[in-house]
Amino acid sequence: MEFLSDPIKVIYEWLMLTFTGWSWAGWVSSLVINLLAIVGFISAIMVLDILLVWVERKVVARFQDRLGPNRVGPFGIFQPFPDIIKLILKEDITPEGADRVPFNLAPILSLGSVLFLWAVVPLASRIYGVDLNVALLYLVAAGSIGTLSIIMAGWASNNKYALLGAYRMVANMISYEIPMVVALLIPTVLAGSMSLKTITEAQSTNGGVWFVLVSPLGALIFLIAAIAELGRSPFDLNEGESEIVSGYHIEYSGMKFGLFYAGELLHAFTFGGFVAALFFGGWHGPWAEQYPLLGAFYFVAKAMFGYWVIMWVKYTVPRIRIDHMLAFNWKFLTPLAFALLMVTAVVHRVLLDVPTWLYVAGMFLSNVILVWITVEVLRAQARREREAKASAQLAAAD
Amino acid sequence: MVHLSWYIFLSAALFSIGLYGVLARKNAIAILLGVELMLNAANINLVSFWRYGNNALMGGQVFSIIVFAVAAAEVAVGLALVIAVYRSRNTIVADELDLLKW
Amino acid sequence: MTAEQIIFFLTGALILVSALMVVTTRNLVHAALWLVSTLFGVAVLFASLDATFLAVVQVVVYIGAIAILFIFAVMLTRRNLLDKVPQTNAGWPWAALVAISAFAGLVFLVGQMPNAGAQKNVVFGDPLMALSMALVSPDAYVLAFEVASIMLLAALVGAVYIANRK
Amino acid sequence: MENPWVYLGLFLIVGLLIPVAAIVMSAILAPRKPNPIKMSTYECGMETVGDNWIQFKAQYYVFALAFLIFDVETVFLFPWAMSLNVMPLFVAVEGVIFILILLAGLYYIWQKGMLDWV
Repeated sequence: MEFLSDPIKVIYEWLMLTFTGWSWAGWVSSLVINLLAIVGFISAIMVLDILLVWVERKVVARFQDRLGPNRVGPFGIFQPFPDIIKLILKEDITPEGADRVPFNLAPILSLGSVLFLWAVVPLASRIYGVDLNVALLYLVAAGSIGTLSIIMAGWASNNKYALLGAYRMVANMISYEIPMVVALLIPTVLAGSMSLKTITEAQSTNGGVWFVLVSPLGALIFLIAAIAELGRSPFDLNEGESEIVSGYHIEYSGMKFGLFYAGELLHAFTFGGFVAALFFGGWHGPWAEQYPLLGAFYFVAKAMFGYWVIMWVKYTVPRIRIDHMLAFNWKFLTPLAFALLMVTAVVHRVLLDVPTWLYVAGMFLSNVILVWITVEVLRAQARREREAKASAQLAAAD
Repeated sequence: MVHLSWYIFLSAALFSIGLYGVLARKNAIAILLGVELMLNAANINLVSFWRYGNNALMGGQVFSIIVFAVAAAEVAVGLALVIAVYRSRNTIVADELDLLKW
Repeated sequence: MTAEQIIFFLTGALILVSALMVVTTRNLVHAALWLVSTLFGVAVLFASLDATFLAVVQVVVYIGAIAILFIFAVMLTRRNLLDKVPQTNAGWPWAALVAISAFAGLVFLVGQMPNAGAQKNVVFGDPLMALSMALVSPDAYVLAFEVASIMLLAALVGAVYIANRK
Repeated sequence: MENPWVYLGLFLIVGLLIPVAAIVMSAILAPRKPNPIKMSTYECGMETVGDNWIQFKAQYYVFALAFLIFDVETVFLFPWAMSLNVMPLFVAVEGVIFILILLAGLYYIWQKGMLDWV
């Protein structure tokens, strides 16, 4: 069963034989095979993205006690396809005074920046795009192209609301990028590498455990920062419908709006995948080593679970105000993330040579102690504020 | 093969374009854009010398990382100065900021 | 021509054309976007020089942070610099002359360089790990590492102080 | 493939071409009947007033500034984090000092009240 243990290699060798049989040069066949693999992979992601529209609509319907799409196909699963046909056939309106090149480039970069992320994701033990040794920084880099696309969209639309929405979104994204990057540093410390493949492998081989046990606080910080980075509720004030209509993509219609929408959904799923790969063992599961396709299934299932948690938060929590959002990031999440990084680095270095169970217990305990200290500090702060308010009231009563 | 001198020529051209931007532009922000181009030209040089020399010595790359930090500090302080000037004088055209000129 | 040379020429053309647009375009937001394109070209160049870390850092720092800061600054000060008026000062021919002579001088100097035709060496070991160890090792660049943090602190405090002064 | 960057470059190109293809397909298939009202900027149905220049809040700039500095800091921290396993404990302490120096900057702008949205 060669195919089940290493499908990519089997397909690669078969295509290589076919192409060299047509007397193509070795590097040409290799290039063409890689190109085919990339096109196939990205098409698969786009099909998944289309299905995510259905998942999202069905899940939000359940959260809101509705049925959701249920007309086209069984359980309405083919609903996204009419949606896409409608988007393609819609007239595309470019507003007067728009800056045409950035206006058209913005949705392309927006979806592109999300697709780029998938180049480095290890889907299974032997199914991955590329094992980049700076993969984690590459994720941040692709995200920064997304930030740029948002400010381009807001500026090029020649619309006050779009610009205002873009400012808010960019302020949101750049603020929460700091705790997110610091949360990315924690798996780097634990695995001693920036490659996603090595990080995933460090969570199973040589008695490794899922990093969520070693650093639960890191996983939580990453999840919060990821939700903020997505601009999803409770951090969706960039599109606050009642005040600034719909944010930076207000002037976009037809397929260009569709690209922003597809990018947002896929981004949420991708972050679910990163939570899975960084903290929940990636593709690891029973028999995943021998059967890579099973590993890919585990990975998608874990990513879907992460995506579901993000949706759960989105449809449960109300929107917060911009000052609360920025204060929460700069006065709470960023200092906490840095404190966690310092504690993790020192404890990890000290416990490097002890048995695994002691290492995990020590790391977990350090996280618990950090949470306890944080809670105590917050309680002391709240008590101070309460007393100040009470004394002010007393003074006013006198 | 790509020779070392090709990279150096490219970086020299980039440096000269940046120099032109610094000297010819009116707007203070545009001048800072020119400075960024010049810093990048320096970085290309550092990295290509690292690659073509003894690449077991990491000096070239460490230097470029320090250049990144310097560029960030320069942009942060430079743009803050531009904004402060804009607030007090309501212009950022470098030719009009001649308070010290006799 | 080898594939390496083709990539070099395409990237070089991208860098130089975008850099020219940075210094000549009248619209400052466009200038900042052209700067992004230049810096992306430089990142590709770093990747072709096997400086993987620097290639990614180039995108993270320049495109993700510095370009955004530039665009914010342009928007903050846009009121009385209309995009239609010329953006060059009166002495621009002199500036062009200085730039061209600087380029000529640099080309002359590079022509004198003894190892101008050097070829790439084989990459020794794992450059990323070597870089990390060099940056924090007490025998190498740890002083630069710590001084960089003090410089960033000074920049943060100074810039925020200047920008917020009433 | 021996060089991951070649694969990555191909991936970037294909990743951009697919959204471009979607837009081109839409441009071919979609109708195109522009008129002045349709093309005008959308402002909740009101007549559009002025251009898109709005008063830019300087506070956004302060956050962008803080982001820039901390972003560059994390660039220094990634090599540090990678080398922890092979370097002595002293190196971990170095990084802690590095972080503490920059947290002092965060504390400064916090105390100056520049993190408060006014």
